[in-house]
Amino acid sequence: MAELLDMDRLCVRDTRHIILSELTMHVGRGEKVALVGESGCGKTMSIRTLLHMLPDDVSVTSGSLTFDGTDVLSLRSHQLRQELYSRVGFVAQNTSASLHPLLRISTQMTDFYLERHRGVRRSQAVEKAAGILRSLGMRDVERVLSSRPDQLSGGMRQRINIAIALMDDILLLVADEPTSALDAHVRRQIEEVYISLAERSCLAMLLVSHDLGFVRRMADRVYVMYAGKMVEEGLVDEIFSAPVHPYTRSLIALANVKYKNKDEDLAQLGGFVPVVGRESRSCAFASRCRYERADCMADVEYRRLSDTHYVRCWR
Amino acid sequence: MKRITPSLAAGITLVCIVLIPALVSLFCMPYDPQAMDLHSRFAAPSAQHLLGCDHFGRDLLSRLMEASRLALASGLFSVFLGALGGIILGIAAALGPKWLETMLMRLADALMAFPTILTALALAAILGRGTAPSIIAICVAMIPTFSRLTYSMVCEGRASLYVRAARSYGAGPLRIAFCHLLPSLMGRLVTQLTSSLGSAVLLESSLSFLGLGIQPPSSSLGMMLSEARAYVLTHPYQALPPGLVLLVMVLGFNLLGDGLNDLIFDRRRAVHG
Amino acid sequence: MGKYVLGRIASALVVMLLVSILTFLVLDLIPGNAAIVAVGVEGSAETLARLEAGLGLDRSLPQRIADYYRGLISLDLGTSSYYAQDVWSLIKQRLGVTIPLALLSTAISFSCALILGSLAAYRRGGLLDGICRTIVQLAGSIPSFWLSLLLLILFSSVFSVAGIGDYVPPSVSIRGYVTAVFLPVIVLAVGQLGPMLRLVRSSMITSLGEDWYASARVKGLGRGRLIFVYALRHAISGPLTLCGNQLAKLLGGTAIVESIFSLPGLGRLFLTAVEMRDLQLVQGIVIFITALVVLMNLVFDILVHLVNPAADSREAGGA
Amino acid sequence: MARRLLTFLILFSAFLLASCSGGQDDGAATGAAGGTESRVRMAVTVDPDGLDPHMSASASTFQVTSSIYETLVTVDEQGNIIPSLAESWTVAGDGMSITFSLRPGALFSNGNKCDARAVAASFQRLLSESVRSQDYAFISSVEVVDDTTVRFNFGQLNVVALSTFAYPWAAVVDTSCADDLRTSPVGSGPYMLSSWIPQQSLVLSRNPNWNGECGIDQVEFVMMPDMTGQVTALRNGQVDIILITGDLVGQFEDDARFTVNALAGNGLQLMAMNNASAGLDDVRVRQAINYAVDKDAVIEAVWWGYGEKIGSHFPVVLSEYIDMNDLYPYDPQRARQLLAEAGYGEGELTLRMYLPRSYQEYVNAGQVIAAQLEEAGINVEIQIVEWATWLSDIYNGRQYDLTVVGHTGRLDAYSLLARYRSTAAENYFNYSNDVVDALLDQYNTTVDDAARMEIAHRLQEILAREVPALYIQDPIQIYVTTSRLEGFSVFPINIFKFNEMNFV
Repeated sequence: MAELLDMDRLCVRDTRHIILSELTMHVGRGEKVALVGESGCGKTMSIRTLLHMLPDDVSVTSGSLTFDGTDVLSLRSHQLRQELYSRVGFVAQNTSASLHPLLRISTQMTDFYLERHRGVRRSQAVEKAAGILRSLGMRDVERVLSSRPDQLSGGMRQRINIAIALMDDILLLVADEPTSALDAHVRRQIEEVYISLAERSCLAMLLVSHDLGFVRRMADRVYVMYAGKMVEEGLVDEIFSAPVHPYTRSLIALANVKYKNKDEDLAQLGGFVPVVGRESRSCAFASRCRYERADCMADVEYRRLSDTHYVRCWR
Repeated sequence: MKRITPSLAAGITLVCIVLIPALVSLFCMPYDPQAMDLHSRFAAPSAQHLLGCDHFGRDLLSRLMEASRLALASGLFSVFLGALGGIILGIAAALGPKWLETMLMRLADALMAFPTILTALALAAILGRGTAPSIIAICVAMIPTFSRLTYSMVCEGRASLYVRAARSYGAGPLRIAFCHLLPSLMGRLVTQLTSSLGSAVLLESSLSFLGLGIQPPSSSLGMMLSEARAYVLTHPYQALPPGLVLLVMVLGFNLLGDGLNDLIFDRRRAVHG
Repeated sequence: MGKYVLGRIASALVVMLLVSILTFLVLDLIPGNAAIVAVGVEGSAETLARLEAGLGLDRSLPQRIADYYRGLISLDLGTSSYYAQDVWSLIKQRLGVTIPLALLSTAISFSCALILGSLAAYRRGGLLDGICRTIVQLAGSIPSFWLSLLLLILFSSVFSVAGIGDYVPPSVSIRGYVTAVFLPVIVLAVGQLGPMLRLVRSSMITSLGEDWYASARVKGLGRGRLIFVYALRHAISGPLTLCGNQLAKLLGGTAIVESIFSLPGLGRLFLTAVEMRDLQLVQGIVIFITALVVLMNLVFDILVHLVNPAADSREAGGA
Repeated sequence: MARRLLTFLILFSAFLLASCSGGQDDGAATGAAGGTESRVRMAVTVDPDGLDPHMSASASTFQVTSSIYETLVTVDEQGNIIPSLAESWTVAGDGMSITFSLRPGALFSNGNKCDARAVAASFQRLLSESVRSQDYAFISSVEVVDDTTVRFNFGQLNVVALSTFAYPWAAVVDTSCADDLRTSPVGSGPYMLSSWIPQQSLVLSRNPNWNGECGIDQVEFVMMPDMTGQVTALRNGQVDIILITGDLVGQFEDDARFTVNALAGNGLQLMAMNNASAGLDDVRVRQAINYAVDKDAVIEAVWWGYGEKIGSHFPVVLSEYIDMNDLYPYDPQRARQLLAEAGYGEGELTLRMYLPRSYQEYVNAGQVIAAQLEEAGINVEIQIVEWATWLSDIYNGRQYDLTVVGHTGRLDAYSLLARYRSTAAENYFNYSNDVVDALLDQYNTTVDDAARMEIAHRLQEILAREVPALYIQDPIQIYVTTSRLEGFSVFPINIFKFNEMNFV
C-alpha cells in the first residue's frame, strides 16, 4: 500500500539560499511520525511546503510531494480546499495567534465547515464542534463556544485548534511545535490530549517538535533534521536507544540533562545552524561536531543501518 | 547602499521637475513675472511665451517659476519651523511633568481644531505685509502633527530598555531626549517631514486661493488658480498649468516621503533579519 | 466605558474653551468689527459709536467673554449680527447641506477604499495593487480646488450639464439636488480616498500576514469570507478611526469646494462670518465644529470598540 | 458584522438626510408652490445685510428692499424724480419745507395702514436710529397734516432735499414691527418676503395689499458666488437676470435668447490717495501719478473697456457733469518730470497700496496701476486686506497711501462731494481746501439752478486739478437677461423695479 504522505528529494529555496536540500520523508496511514531538530533547520518550512503555505519569495525547485495519491505540488490554489485542506488538519506553532482575535469560537470552528458542507445548518455544525471539544476533555463547552480567544486560557485555545483540525474527517494531523510556548502544567495537559488522540484514532500524525520527551511517548518513527537535510531516521526505539548521528546524540543527551528550552542548551554546544551552503553534500554539522574529521568535508552519504534506520554520518 | 525604490525615484524626479526651474528663476527667467503687457492678454502658448500669458499679459512660465520657488521656500520654512516647534513640544509633553503633558496635549488639540483661516488673518494683522504671516500660519497648523508624532514615539521609546538603562546610570531627561531618543526617531521624523512638505505646499496654495497667502504682484500657485477661476468660461486653459505644477510638487513630496519610508523600513528589516 | 466617555467629554470641554478663547483673542486682534462693516463707507462717527454700543462692542474683552459664556451655559449661541438671526438656527440650516454632503462622500470613499484596498492587499504586487497605489498617490496629492475647477470646466462648459452651482434642496427637486451635489461629492470623496485607501491596504497587508489568517486559509475557508470577513474585520479599526476624523473634518464645512460649487454649507457661512466680523456667528461655528470633531472621534472610537473589543485602550485613547 | 455596520451606516445617513431635508421643507415649499405663477430669478453674489433699509449701508440690501418698501418719491432711468408713495408734493417758497400728498388707502403688507402717521413714524426712526441719520440732519420736524398729507420742515436750506427722499434707505417702514425688520420686513411695496435661506435663496412674493401694476408674481434672488455658475444657470434657464463682467459680453451678444443691457451706472471708481501722507501731500506728486497712469489701459485691462473714463469726482450720467479728462492725459515723461520737481528721483518714492479683497476688480485695477506707477519710477507695495480691515484701518483709520475703491451713486452734487469737506468724517482722502468747503456750503443754499450748476462745475474743476484721488471711471454695469423678460431697466440709484417687468 502506498504511503499516505510521500516526500521525495524535495528542494526548496528562497531568493538567496537553499532551505531544504533533497528532503525525503514519508508517513504511512495511521502512523505517528515526529520531525525533530533545532529552530532554523527547516522543519517548519517542510510542513509549510506540504500545506502550500510558503512565503512569496520561497519556491520548490525540485522533488515531489504526494499526499494520499495527490500530487500536492501541482495543485492550483482553487483546488487546495477540496484536494488538500479537507484531508489534512493543521495545528500551527503559535496557537494563540492562529485564532482570529475578534470572532467567536463557535464561528471560527464552524465557518469553514459550513462552506464545505452545503446544506448543513449552523446549529448542527456547532453541535458537532461541541462534541469534539468534549472529546478533547474540554469542560464548560457552551461558554467556550460563545467566547472570543482573548477570554480563554492558552490550553483552551490549543485544544480549540486541535478541535478545528478535527472538524473534518481528516487523514493526517500536522502539528507544528504543539507544546512549545506553554507553561509546564498546560503542556502536560496538551500532551495528554495528543496522546489520547493518538491512542484512540487511526489518524496519521506528523509532529514537529524539539521536545524529545513528548516525541518519545507519541511517535512511532522519528526523523532528525539538521540544516535542511535529514541526518537520521528510525523507529522511536532505534533513535532513542541507539542514536548514531552526533547531532541526535547531543539532542538526546541534552534532553536527559535538563527539561528546559532546548535552543539554549544547544547553543551551549557552540555555534549555530548554518544558513548558507546547504546544497553542499558535506556534513553541515561538522563545524559543531566533536568527532569531526577530514572526510566529513567530503560527500557524506545517507547510510542504511537497518530497514528503518538511516543516518548521514561516517560513524 | 540600499536599492532605490520606484517611488523614491519618481519622487526625486518630480521634485526636481519643479525644483530646477524654481532654482533657475533666482538667476534668470524668460520675462519679468510682474511685467504686464496688455496687448498679449490671454496669449496662447507660442515661441515667445512658452505657456502663454495671463489676464494682464504676464508671462505664465515666468510666473509659474516664481510661484513654485515661493511655494517651495515657504513650504520648507514652515515645515522646518513647525517640525522644530512640534518636536520640542512633543518631547516636553512626553518627558515633562504630568500637568505639562496634559496642558500641551490639550493645546495641540485646540490648535488642531482651530481654523487655519483665522490664524492666517490674525497673523496678517500682527505681521502685516509679506510672506511671513502665511508661513507662520502654516507652521502653526503643522505643529500638532509633529508634536503628537514625537509625543507618541517618545512615550513608546521611554519604556524601552535602552532608555531605562540610560536612566539607571543617571542620565537627565534632556540628555535622554537628545542623545538617546531623538536619534532613533530621526528616520520616522524625516519621513514625516518630507510628506508634510506636500501638505504644507497644499495648505499654502489653498490660503493663497482664498487670498490669505502671498501678496501680489508676487505670484503664487493658489493665487494664479483663483485668478484663473474668474476666466474659466472664456479661457479655461489658464487653470491648467498652475494646478499641474501644484500636483507635480505635492505628488513629488509624497512619493519622496513614501520612498524614504520604504528605505528606512527596509533597513530596519535588514537589521532584524 | 462610562468613565472613559466622561473623561473624553471633560477634556473636550477644555479644548472647546481653549479654542473659543483663542477665537475671541484673534477676532479682537484683527482690525474691524461688525459695526464698522455695517456702517461701511457711509455714515458718521456717531452712527458708528451708536452701533458699537448696540452690539456691546464698547465693553472690555473680558466682559464680553464672560457674557458670551453666560449665554453658552444656557445653550444660547447668541444672535448673528450680520444675519440678525439666531446663530444655532443658521448653523442648523447649513447642516442640511453639509451633513448629507459629508456622509455621501465619506461613504463613497470609505467603501471604495475597503473594497479596493482589500483586493489590492490580497493580490499584492498585482495590477490592481499598482492601480491602487497610483490612486493613493494621485488622490492624496491633487488639490481639491483644482479638481473642482477642472470638473466645473468639464461639466458645465464642455458637457453643458445644467444645474451645477445651483443648489436645490432635495425636497424641491431630487434631480436638481443630485446635479448640484454630484461634483462636490466626488471632489470630497477623492480628497479622502488617498489616505484611506493607503491605510486600508497597509492594515490589510498586516492582517493577511497574521497566523490566524494562514490557519483560516489552511482550514479551507473560502476566499471571499477570508478577505472580507476575517481579514477586514481585523484590519478595520484603524480605517474606522480615520473615517471618523475625515467625517468630522467634512462636517466642519469645506469652504473652498462649497464656494466653487455655490453650495450654502457651513464653510461658506464661516467665511462670511469672518468677513463680516460677525463675532457670535464665528464663535458659534468654531465651537460647534470643535464639538463635532470631538464627538465624531468619540463615536468612532466607540464604534471601533464595538467592532474590536480586544483593541487595547492605548489605541482608543490615542485617537 | 461588516454587513451590520454597513446597514447601520446606510440607515444612519438615510435618517440624517431625511431629518435635514425635513428641516427645509417649510422654507422651500412656498418656492415650489409658485410653479404656474410668473417668477423672475436673479443671481446675486452675496446676501443682503438684513432687510431693514434704515439699518444697512449695503447695496445688496437695497436691491432687495426697494421691492419690499416704498420711498415717498422715486426716480426714472434718467434720474428724474417721479411719484411713488407720494402722489404729489409741493416745495415751500422759501425752500424750508416739503409737503407730500400720499396715495390714499396704501397698506403695509401686514394690513396696517401706511398713512401720514406711519410715514412720520418711519422718518422719526430714520432720523434717530439709521446708519444714515446724518444725511437727513437738515430735517427739523415731521408734521402730520392729515391722513394723507405729511410735511417735512427743514432746519437749514437744502435745495436738493427732494432727491434725498428717493434713496432706498429713506424707505417707509412699519415701525410697529421695527425690531424684526431685518429678518421679517414689512413695507408697502409690491412684494413681501416669503422665504430667506442665507447663502441659498431669498424669495419675494406679491404683496396682497399692493394695488399697482405687477407683472411678476414672484422674485427669487439666488445666491451664487461663482460667476461660472451664474452664466451656466442663465444659459440653462435657471435664472433670468445676471450681472456679468465685460469679458463675458461676447458670450451673449449675438445670442437671440439673451438681452445684454450695458448702462453707465451712477457710481465712481477711483484710486484714493492719502493727501496727508509724505509725498502725496505735494500736489505735483499727485499730478504725476495722474500723468503716469493710462486710464484707458486700466479700464481695458480690468473692465474690458466697459466704463466711462472720468477726470473728476462726478459720474457722467448726472446733468451737472463736465468732462475733465484732458487735464492730465497719460504722459509718463511729464510724470517723471513732476516727480523730479517734487524732489523724488527714480525709485525714491515708495507708496503702500491697500486693496479690498472682496472686490476683485479693485484688486486687479490696483495691480495694473501699480505696474504703471513702477514704470514711472514710483515703488508700490501692495497689500490685499479684508473688507472689514479696509474699513477699519484704511477708511476710518486713514492708515494708507493709495487704495482703490468705488462709491455708489447719488443724485446730486452735494451728497456726492460732501466727503471732500475738510472736517467730514468720510473724508478719508485727508483732503483740505477752504475754497471747496466754502463752495459746498454755498451749493446747498443756492436756489438758482444756473448758479448751482456753476458751483458744481467749479467743484469738479478744482478736484480735477488738485487730484486728491486718481479718478478712474464711471462703471458700466452689464446685466444679461433672458429675452423673454421685458421691462428690465437700470436706475441711477441701486434699485430694481420688478413689478414693471413681465415675461412674453
